Amino acid sequence: MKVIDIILTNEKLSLEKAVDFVRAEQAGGIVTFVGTVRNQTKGKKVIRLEFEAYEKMALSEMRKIAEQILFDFEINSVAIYHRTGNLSIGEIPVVIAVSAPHRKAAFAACEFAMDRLKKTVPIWKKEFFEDGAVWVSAHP
Amino acid sequence: MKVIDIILTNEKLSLEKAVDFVRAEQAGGIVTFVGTVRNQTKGKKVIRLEFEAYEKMALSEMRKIAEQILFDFEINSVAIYHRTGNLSIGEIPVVIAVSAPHRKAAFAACEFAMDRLKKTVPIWKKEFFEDGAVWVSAHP
Amino acid sequence: MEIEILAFGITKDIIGNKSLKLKVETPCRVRDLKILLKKDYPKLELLTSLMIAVNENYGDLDLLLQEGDEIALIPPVAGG
Amino acid sequence: MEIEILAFGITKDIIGNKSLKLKVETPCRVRDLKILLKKDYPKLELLTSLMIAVNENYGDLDLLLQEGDEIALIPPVAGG
Repeated sequence: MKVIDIILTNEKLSLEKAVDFVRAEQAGGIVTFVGTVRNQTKGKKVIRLEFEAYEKMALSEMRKIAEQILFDFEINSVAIYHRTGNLSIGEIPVVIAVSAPHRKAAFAACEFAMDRLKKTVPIWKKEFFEDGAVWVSAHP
Repeated sequence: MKVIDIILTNEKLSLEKAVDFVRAEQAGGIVTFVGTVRNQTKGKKVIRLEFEAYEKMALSEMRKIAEQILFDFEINSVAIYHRTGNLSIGEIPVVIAVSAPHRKAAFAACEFAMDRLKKTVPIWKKEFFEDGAVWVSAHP
Repeated sequence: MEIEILAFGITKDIIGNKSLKLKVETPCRVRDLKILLKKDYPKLELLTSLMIAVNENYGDLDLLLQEGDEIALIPPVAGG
Repeated sequence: MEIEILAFGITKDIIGNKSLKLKVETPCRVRDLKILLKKDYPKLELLTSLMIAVNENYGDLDLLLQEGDEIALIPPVAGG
Protein backbone atom coordinates (compact mmCIF):
# COMPACT_ATOMS: atom_id res chain seq x y z
CA MET A 1 0.00 0.00 0.00
CA LYS A 2 1.19 3.52 -0.81
CA VAL A 3 1.70 5.33 2.46
CA ILE A 4 3.37 8.58 1.40
CA ASP A 5 1.92 11.30 -0.81
CA ILE A 6 4.04 14.37 -1.55
CA ILE A 7 2.85 17.28 -3.68
CA LEU A 8 4.48 20.60 -4.54
CA THR A 9 2.32 22.69 -6.85
CA ASN A 10 1.35 26.22 -7.77
CA GLU A 11 -2.33 25.24 -7.77
CA LYS A 12 -4.76 25.27 -4.83
CA LEU A 13 -4.17 22.54 -2.25
CA SER A 14 -6.96 20.15 -1.36
CA LEU A 15 -7.34 19.07 2.27
CA GLU A 16 -9.94 16.57 1.13
CA LYS A 17 -7.43 14.90 -1.20
CA ALA A 18 -4.91 14.61 1.65
CA VAL A 19 -7.48 13.13 4.02
CA ASP A 20 -8.73 10.70 1.39
CA PHE A 21 -5.16 9.59 0.79
CA VAL A 22 -4.41 8.79 4.44
CA ARG A 23 -7.81 7.30 5.25
CA ALA A 24 -7.49 3.60 5.83
CA GLU A 25 -9.70 0.94 7.30
CA GLN A 26 -7.21 0.19 10.03
CA ALA A 27 -6.79 3.86 10.95
CA GLY A 28 -8.69 5.18 13.93
CA GLY A 29 -7.87 8.81 13.51
CA ILE A 30 -6.53 11.43 11.16
CA VAL A 31 -4.82 14.63 12.26
CA THR A 32 -4.31 17.41 9.76
CA PHE A 33 -2.53 20.72 9.77
CA VAL A 34 -3.65 23.40 7.34
CA GLY A 35 -1.57 26.55 7.12
CA THR A 36 -3.34 29.75 6.14
CA VAL A 37 -1.89 33.08 5.06
CA ARG A 38 -2.31 35.57 7.89
CA ASN A 39 -3.41 39.14 7.28
CA GLN A 40 -0.64 40.59 9.44
CA THR A 41 2.89 39.98 10.70
CA LYS A 42 3.90 41.63 13.96
CA GLY A 43 1.01 44.05 13.53
CA LYS A 44 1.92 45.02 9.97
CA LYS A 45 -0.73 44.44 7.31
CA VAL A 46 0.18 41.73 4.81
CA ILE A 47 -1.33 42.03 1.31
CA ARG A 48 -0.15 38.79 -0.23
CA LEU A 49 2.60 36.19 -0.08
CA GLU A 50 4.89 34.57 -2.56
CA PHE A 51 6.42 31.14 -2.06
CA GLU A 52 9.48 30.08 -4.01
CA ALA A 53 10.83 26.53 -3.87
CA TYR A 54 13.98 24.73 -4.90
CA GLU A 55 11.59 22.19 -6.31
CA LYS A 56 13.54 18.97 -6.61
CA MET A 57 15.21 19.37 -3.23
CA ALA A 58 11.97 20.52 -1.57
CA LEU A 59 10.23 17.35 -2.77
CA SER A 60 13.12 15.26 -1.52
CA GLU A 61 13.15 16.97 1.90
CA MET A 62 9.36 16.61 2.20
CA ARG A 63 9.74 12.92 1.46
CA LYS A 64 12.48 12.58 4.09
CA ILE A 65 10.13 14.05 6.69
CA ALA A 66 7.38 11.63 5.70
CA GLU A 67 9.78 8.69 5.93
CA GLN A 68 11.08 9.84 9.28
CA ILE A 69 7.67 10.13 10.91
CA LEU A 70 6.65 6.73 9.53
CA PHE A 71 9.77 5.35 11.19
CA ASP A 72 9.54 7.26 14.47
CA PHE A 73 5.78 7.18 15.18
CA GLU A 74 3.11 4.48 15.11
CA ILE A 75 1.29 5.89 12.11
CA ASN A 76 -0.26 4.44 8.96
CA SER A 77 0.27 7.03 6.26
CA VAL A 78 1.09 10.65 5.58
CA ALA A 79 0.39 13.30 2.96
CA ILE A 80 2.46 16.50 2.75
CA TYR A 81 1.40 19.16 0.23
CA HIS A 82 2.97 22.57 -0.28
CA ARG A 83 2.01 25.34 -2.63
CA THR A 84 4.25 27.76 -4.51
CA GLY A 85 3.66 31.10 -6.23
CA ASN A 86 1.37 33.94 -5.19
CA LEU A 87 -1.12 33.47 -2.38
CA SER A 88 -3.74 35.84 -1.00
CA ILE A 89 -4.80 36.24 2.62
CA GLY A 90 -6.62 33.14 3.88
CA GLU A 91 -5.22 30.87 1.18
CA ILE A 92 -3.48 27.62 2.06
CA PRO A 93 0.29 27.21 1.58
CA VAL A 94 0.60 23.86 3.34
CA VAL A 95 -1.44 20.78 4.21
CA ILE A 96 -0.24 17.81 6.24
CA ALA A 97 -2.42 14.79 7.01
CA VAL A 98 -1.40 11.83 9.15
CA SER A 99 -3.45 8.73 9.94
CA ALA A 100 -2.78 6.37 12.80
CA PRO A 101 -4.47 3.58 14.76
CA HIS A 102 -4.37 5.83 17.85
CA ARG A 103 -4.75 9.58 17.87
CA LYS A 104 -1.86 10.43 20.17
CA ALA A 105 0.66 9.26 17.57
CA ALA A 106 -1.19 11.09 14.80
CA PHE A 107 -1.07 14.39 16.72
CA ALA A 108 2.60 14.01 17.62
CA ALA A 109 3.67 12.98 14.11
CA CYS A 110 1.71 15.74 12.37
CA GLU A 111 3.13 18.43 14.64
CA PHE A 112 6.64 17.04 14.27
CA ALA A 113 6.30 16.99 10.48
CA MET A 114 5.18 20.60 10.38
CA ASP A 115 7.97 21.77 12.73
CA ARG A 116 10.48 19.92 10.57
CA LEU A 117 9.07 21.28 7.31
CA LYS A 118 9.67 24.82 8.49
CA LYS A 119 13.28 23.97 9.28
CA THR A 120 14.48 21.80 6.43
CA VAL A 121 12.36 22.18 3.29
CA PRO A 122 13.92 24.69 0.86
CA ILE A 123 10.92 26.94 0.38
CA TRP A 124 11.07 30.70 0.83
CA LYS A 125 8.31 33.10 1.72
CA LYS A 126 8.16 36.71 0.64
CA GLU A 127 5.65 38.90 2.45
CA PHE A 128 4.24 41.86 0.54
CA PHE A 129 3.22 44.89 2.60
CA GLU A 130 1.73 48.15 1.38
CA ASP A 131 5.20 49.72 1.43
CA GLY A 132 7.45 46.92 0.25
CA ALA A 133 8.32 43.25 0.55
CA VAL A 134 10.48 41.12 2.83
CA TRP A 135 11.91 37.60 2.59
CA VAL A 136 10.71 36.04 5.85
CA SER A 137 13.43 35.07 8.36
CA ALA A 138 16.25 36.07 6.01
CA HIS A 139 17.76 38.52 8.49
CA PRO A 140 18.15 38.27 12.27
CA MET B 1 -17.60 36.92 15.52
CA LYS B 2 -18.96 33.42 16.08
CA VAL B 3 -16.12 31.31 17.38
CA ILE B 4 -17.84 28.07 18.37
CA ASP B 5 -19.68 25.65 16.11
CA ILE B 6 -21.22 22.53 17.66
CA ILE B 7 -23.07 19.91 15.64
CA LEU B 8 -24.60 16.57 16.66
CA THR B 9 -26.29 14.86 13.74
CA ASN B 10 -27.13 11.49 12.24
CA GLU B 11 -25.96 12.72 8.82
CA LYS B 12 -22.45 12.58 7.36
CA LEU B 13 -19.98 15.02 8.90
CA SER B 14 -18.15 17.50 6.71
CA LEU B 15 -14.52 18.26 7.50
CA GLU B 16 -14.66 21.03 4.91
CA LYS B 17 -17.50 22.72 6.77
CA ALA B 18 -15.54 22.59 10.03
CA VAL B 19 -12.41 24.03 8.39
CA ASP B 20 -14.39 26.76 6.65
CA PHE B 21 -15.95 27.69 9.98
CA VAL B 22 -12.64 28.09 11.83
CA ARG B 23 -10.76 29.74 8.96
CA ALA B 24 -10.07 33.34 9.78
CA GLU B 25 -7.86 36.02 8.32
CA GLN B 26 -5.93 36.36 11.55
CA ALA B 27 -5.42 32.60 11.88
CA GLY B 28 -2.10 31.13 10.82
CA GLY B 29 -2.97 27.50 11.16
CA ILE B 30 -5.78 25.02 11.53
CA VAL B 31 -5.46 21.64 13.20
CA THR B 32 -8.17 19.06 12.71
CA PHE B 33 -8.90 15.65 14.12
CA VAL B 34 -11.05 13.27 12.11
CA GLY B 35 -12.08 10.03 13.75
CA THR B 36 -12.70 7.04 11.51
CA VAL B 37 -14.38 3.75 12.28
CA ARG B 38 -11.72 1.05 12.49
CA ASN B 39 -12.21 -2.37 10.97
CA GLN B 40 -11.08 -4.16 14.12
CA THR B 41 -10.88 -3.90 17.90
CA LYS B 42 -8.19 -5.91 19.65
CA GLY B 43 -7.90 -8.08 16.56
CA LYS B 44 -11.63 -8.80 16.31
CA LYS B 45 -13.32 -7.82 13.07
CA VAL B 46 -15.82 -4.96 13.44
CA ILE B 47 -18.70 -4.88 10.95
CA ARG B 48 -20.32 -1.59 11.91
CA LEU B 49 -20.81 0.81 14.81
CA GLU B 50 -23.76 2.49 16.41
CA PHE B 51 -23.51 5.77 18.31
CA GLU B 52 -26.20 6.78 20.76
CA ALA B 53 -26.23 10.21 22.39
CA TYR B 54 -28.04 11.90 25.24
CA GLU B 55 -28.51 14.70 22.78
CA LYS B 56 -29.17 17.82 24.82
CA MET B 57 -26.48 17.00 27.35
CA ALA B 58 -24.00 15.93 24.66
CA LEU B 59 -24.42 19.29 22.93
CA SER B 60 -23.95 21.08 26.23
CA GLU B 61 -20.81 19.07 27.10
CA MET B 62 -19.37 19.65 23.61
CA ARG B 63 -19.96 23.38 24.06
CA LYS B 64 -18.25 23.28 27.48
CA ILE B 65 -15.17 21.75 25.87
CA ALA B 66 -15.13 24.42 23.17
CA GLU B 67 -15.44 27.17 25.78
CA GLN B 68 -12.72 25.64 27.90
CA ILE B 69 -10.16 25.43 25.10
CA LEU B 70 -10.95 28.99 24.03
CA PHE B 71 -10.21 30.02 27.59
CA ASP B 72 -7.13 27.84 28.16
CA PHE B 73 -5.33 28.10 24.80
CA GLU B 74 -4.44 30.97 22.47
CA ILE B 75 -6.84 29.95 19.74
CA ASN B 76 -9.30 31.76 17.48
CA SER B 77 -12.18 29.39 16.97
CA VAL B 78 -13.30 25.79 17.24
CA ALA B 79 -15.76 23.42 15.57
CA ILE B 80 -16.79 20.14 17.20
CA TYR B 81 -19.03 17.79 15.23
CA HIS B 82 -20.23 14.33 16.28
CA ARG B 83 -22.37 11.86 14.45
CA THR B 84 -24.98 9.47 15.81
CA GLY B 85 -26.66 6.36 14.47
CA ASN B 86 -25.17 3.60 12.35
CA LEU B 87 -21.71 3.96 10.83
CA SER B 88 -19.79 1.65 8.52
CA ILE B 89 -16.05 1.01 8.54
CA GLY B 90 -14.12 4.09 7.42
CA GLU B 91 -16.95 6.50 8.19
CA ILE B 92 -16.40 9.53 10.39
CA PRO B 93 -17.96 9.73 13.87
CA VAL B 94 -16.15 12.90 14.97
CA VAL B 95 -14.52 16.01 13.53
CA ILE B 96 -12.75 18.71 15.53
CA ALA B 97 -11.17 21.78 13.94
CA VAL B 98 -9.25 24.48 15.80
CA SER B 99 -7.68 27.63 14.35
CA ALA B 100 -4.99 29.68 16.04
CA PRO B 101 -2.46 32.38 15.23
CA HIS B 102 0.30 29.87 16.03
CA ARG B 103 0.20 26.19 15.34
CA LYS B 104 1.48 24.94 18.71
CA ALA B 105 -1.68 26.17 20.45
CA ALA B 106 -3.89 24.71 17.71
CA PHE B 107 -2.31 21.25 18.10
CA ALA B 108 -2.51 21.33 21.89
CA ALA B 109 -6.10 22.59 21.97
CA CYS B 110 -7.35 20.12 19.35
CA GLU B 111 -5.78 17.15 21.13
CA PHE B 112 -7.08 18.32 24.50
CA ALA B 113 -10.59 18.75 23.08
CA MET B 114 -10.59 15.22 21.67
CA ASP B 115 -9.27 13.68 24.90
CA ARG B 116 -11.94 15.55 26.83
CA LEU B 117 -14.72 14.59 24.42
CA LYS B 118 -14.00 10.92 25.03
CA LYS B 119 -14.28 11.44 28.77
CA THR B 120 -17.21 13.79 29.27
CA VAL B 121 -19.58 13.82 26.31
CA PRO B 122 -22.52 11.43 26.87
CA ILE B 123 -22.25 9.43 23.68
CA TRP B 124 -22.10 5.65 23.62
CA LYS B 125 -20.60 3.38 21.03
CA LYS B 126 -21.82 -0.14 20.26
CA GLU B 127 -19.49 -2.30 18.21
CA PHE B 128 -21.08 -4.98 16.06
CA PHE B 129 -19.02 -8.11 15.42
CA GLU B 130 -19.96 -11.14 13.36
CA ASP B 131 -21.03 -12.93 16.54
CA GLY B 132 -22.64 -10.18 18.57
CA ALA B 133 -22.37 -6.62 19.81
CA VAL B 134 -20.72 -4.85 22.73
CA TRP B 135 -21.14 -1.42 24.32
CA VAL B 136 -17.58 -0.09 24.26
CA SER B 137 -15.92 0.49 27.67
CA ALA B 138 -19.06 -0.47 29.59
CA HIS B 139 -17.32 -3.22 31.53
CA PRO B 140 -13.83 -3.31 33.04
CA MET C 1 -41.79 11.79 45.30
CA GLU C 2 -41.82 10.11 41.92
CA ILE C 3 -38.91 10.69 39.58
CA GLU C 4 -38.33 9.71 35.97
CA ILE C 5 -34.93 8.41 34.93
CA LEU C 6 -33.61 8.28 31.38
CA ALA C 7 -31.34 5.38 30.42
CA PHE C 8 -28.72 5.32 27.68
CA GLY C 9 -26.29 2.84 26.19
CA ILE C 10 -25.90 -0.34 28.18
CA THR C 11 -28.13 0.95 30.99
CA LYS C 12 -31.03 0.96 28.55
CA ASP C 13 -30.38 -2.75 27.95
CA ILE C 14 -30.04 -3.49 31.68
CA ILE C 15 -33.24 -1.69 32.59
CA GLY C 16 -35.01 -2.99 29.53
CA ASN C 17 -36.40 0.41 28.70
CA LYS C 18 -35.23 3.89 27.71
CA SER C 19 -36.74 5.36 30.88
CA LEU C 20 -38.21 4.31 34.17
CA LYS C 21 -40.32 5.88 36.88
CA LEU C 22 -39.31 5.38 40.49
CA LYS C 23 -40.84 6.37 43.84
CA VAL C 24 -38.17 7.66 46.20
CA GLU C 25 -38.26 9.00 49.75
CA THR C 26 -37.36 12.65 50.19
CA PRO C 27 -34.76 13.88 50.69
CA CYS C 28 -33.04 11.77 48.02
CA ARG C 29 -29.48 12.42 46.96
CA VAL C 30 -27.67 11.09 43.87
CA ARG C 31 -25.91 8.67 46.23
CA ASP C 32 -29.24 7.26 47.47
CA LEU C 33 -30.59 6.89 43.95
CA LYS C 34 -27.53 4.90 42.88
CA ILE C 35 -27.96 2.53 45.83
CA LEU C 36 -31.64 2.02 45.02
CA LEU C 37 -31.01 1.39 41.35
CA LYS C 38 -28.16 -1.04 41.97
CA LYS C 39 -30.42 -3.02 44.29
CA ASP C 40 -33.16 -3.23 41.65
CA TYR C 41 -30.73 -3.83 38.77
CA PRO C 42 -27.61 -5.64 40.10
CA LYS C 43 -26.03 -5.60 36.62
CA LEU C 44 -25.44 -1.87 37.08
CA GLU C 45 -22.87 -2.86 39.72
CA LEU C 46 -20.75 -4.54 37.04
CA LEU C 47 -20.22 -1.42 34.95
CA THR C 48 -16.85 0.35 34.83
CA SER C 49 -18.61 3.44 36.13
CA LEU C 50 -22.09 4.87 36.52
CA MET C 51 -22.73 8.59 36.65
CA ILE C 52 -26.04 10.29 37.24
CA ALA C 53 -26.83 13.39 35.23
CA VAL C 54 -29.21 15.89 36.76
CA ASN C 55 -30.65 18.50 34.42
CA GLU C 56 -27.97 17.72 31.84
CA ASN C 57 -25.02 18.08 34.19
CA TYR C 58 -23.00 15.42 35.95
CA GLY C 59 -24.43 15.17 39.46
CA ASP C 60 -22.22 15.04 42.51
CA LEU C 61 -23.05 12.15 44.90
CA ASP C 62 -24.32 14.67 47.46
CA LEU C 63 -26.61 16.51 45.07
CA LEU C 64 -30.20 16.62 46.31
CA LEU C 65 -32.78 15.55 43.73
CA GLN C 66 -35.80 17.78 43.25
CA GLU C 67 -39.24 16.99 41.90
CA GLY C 68 -39.18 17.57 38.14
CA ASP C 69 -35.41 17.17 37.71
CA GLU C 70 -34.31 15.57 34.45
CA ILE C 71 -32.34 12.57 35.65
CA ALA C 72 -30.29 10.27 33.44
CA LEU C 73 -28.07 7.22 33.85
CA ILE C 74 -24.66 7.75 32.27
CA PRO C 75 -22.69 4.52 31.83
CA PRO C 76 -19.07 4.83 30.57
CA VAL C 77 -19.09 7.17 27.59
CA ALA C 78 -17.28 6.27 24.36
CA GLY C 79 -17.66 9.03 21.81
CA GLY C 80 -15.22 9.73 19.00
CA MET D 1 37.14 24.00 -12.16
CA GLU D 2 34.05 25.96 -13.00
CA ILE D 3 30.94 25.41 -10.95
CA GLU D 4 27.41 26.66 -11.38
CA ILE D 5 25.48 27.82 -8.35
CA LEU D 6 21.71 28.17 -8.11
CA ALA D 7 20.31 30.99 -5.97
CA PHE D 8 16.92 31.12 -4.25
CA GLY D 9 14.93 33.55 -2.16
CA ILE D 10 16.93 36.50 -0.93
CA THR D 11 20.20 35.13 -2.33
CA LYS D 12 18.72 35.51 -5.82
CA ASP D 13 18.18 39.21 -5.04
CA ILE D 14 21.68 39.61 -3.57
CA ILE D 15 23.40 37.94 -6.50
CA GLY D 16 21.06 39.62 -8.97
CA ASN D 17 20.49 36.40 -10.83
CA LYS D 18 18.99 32.96 -10.33
CA SER D 19 22.34 31.31 -10.96
CA LEU D 20 25.99 32.19 -11.30
CA LYS D 21 29.10 30.55 -12.67
CA LEU D 22 32.26 30.64 -10.61
CA LYS D 23 35.84 29.50 -11.19
CA VAL D 24 37.20 27.81 -8.08
CA GLU D 25 40.54 26.20 -7.27
CA THR D 26 40.45 22.47 -6.60
CA PRO D 27 40.08 21.04 -4.07
CA CYS D 28 37.17 23.23 -3.04
CA ARG D 29 35.06 22.44 0.00
CA VAL D 30 31.66 23.90 0.94
CA ARG D 31 33.55 25.98 3.52
CA ASP D 32 35.80 27.50 0.82
CA LEU D 33 32.87 28.27 -1.44
CA LYS D 34 31.06 30.13 1.33
CA ILE D 35 34.16 32.26 2.00
CA LEU D 36 34.51 33.07 -1.71
CA LEU D 37 30.87 33.99 -2.10
CA LYS D 38 30.76 36.15 1.01
CA LYS D 39 33.78 38.06 -0.32
CA ASP D 40 32.10 38.68 -3.67
CA TYR D 41 28.67 39.38 -2.14
CA PRO D 42 29.12 40.86 1.36
CA LYS D 43 25.34 41.03 1.88
CA LEU D 44 25.36 37.23 2.23
CA GLU D 45 27.18 37.80 5.53
CA LEU D 46 24.10 39.59 6.93
CA LEU D 47 21.77 36.61 6.54
CA THR D 48 20.54 34.65 9.56
CA SER D 49 22.10 31.58 7.99
CA LEU D 50 23.40 30.35 4.67
CA MET D 51 23.49 26.70 3.77
CA ILE D 52 24.91 25.15 0.63
CA ALA D 53 23.03 22.31 -0.97
CA VAL D 54 25.05 19.85 -3.03
CA ASN D 55 23.08 17.54 -5.29
CA GLU D 56 19.88 18.39 -3.42
CA ASN D 57 21.23 17.63 0.03
CA TYR D 58 22.48 19.97 2.70
CA GLY D 59 26.24 20.02 2.36
CA ASP D 60 28.50 19.73 5.38
CA LEU D 61 31.20 22.44 5.55
CA ASP D 62 33.87 19.81 4.87
CA LEU D 63 32.16 18.36 1.81
CA LEU D 64 34.39 18.38 -1.26
CA LEU D 65 32.75 19.82 -4.36
CA GLN D 66 33.05 17.83 -7.58
CA GLU D 67 32.82 18.97 -11.16
CA GLY D 68 29.20 18.73 -12.28
CA ASP D 69 27.72 18.90 -8.78
CA GLU D 70 24.39 20.71 -8.53
CA ILE D 71 25.15 23.46 -6.04
CA ALA D 72 22.57 25.79 -4.52
CA LEU D 73 22.49 28.64 -2.01
CA ILE D 74 19.94 28.04 0.73
CA PRO D 75 19.14 31.14 2.76
CA PRO D 76 16.84 30.71 5.82
CA VAL D 77 13.87 28.64 4.71
CA ALA D 78 10.32 29.70 5.57
CA GLY D 79 7.86 27.20 4.21
CA GLY D 80 4.42 26.59 5.65
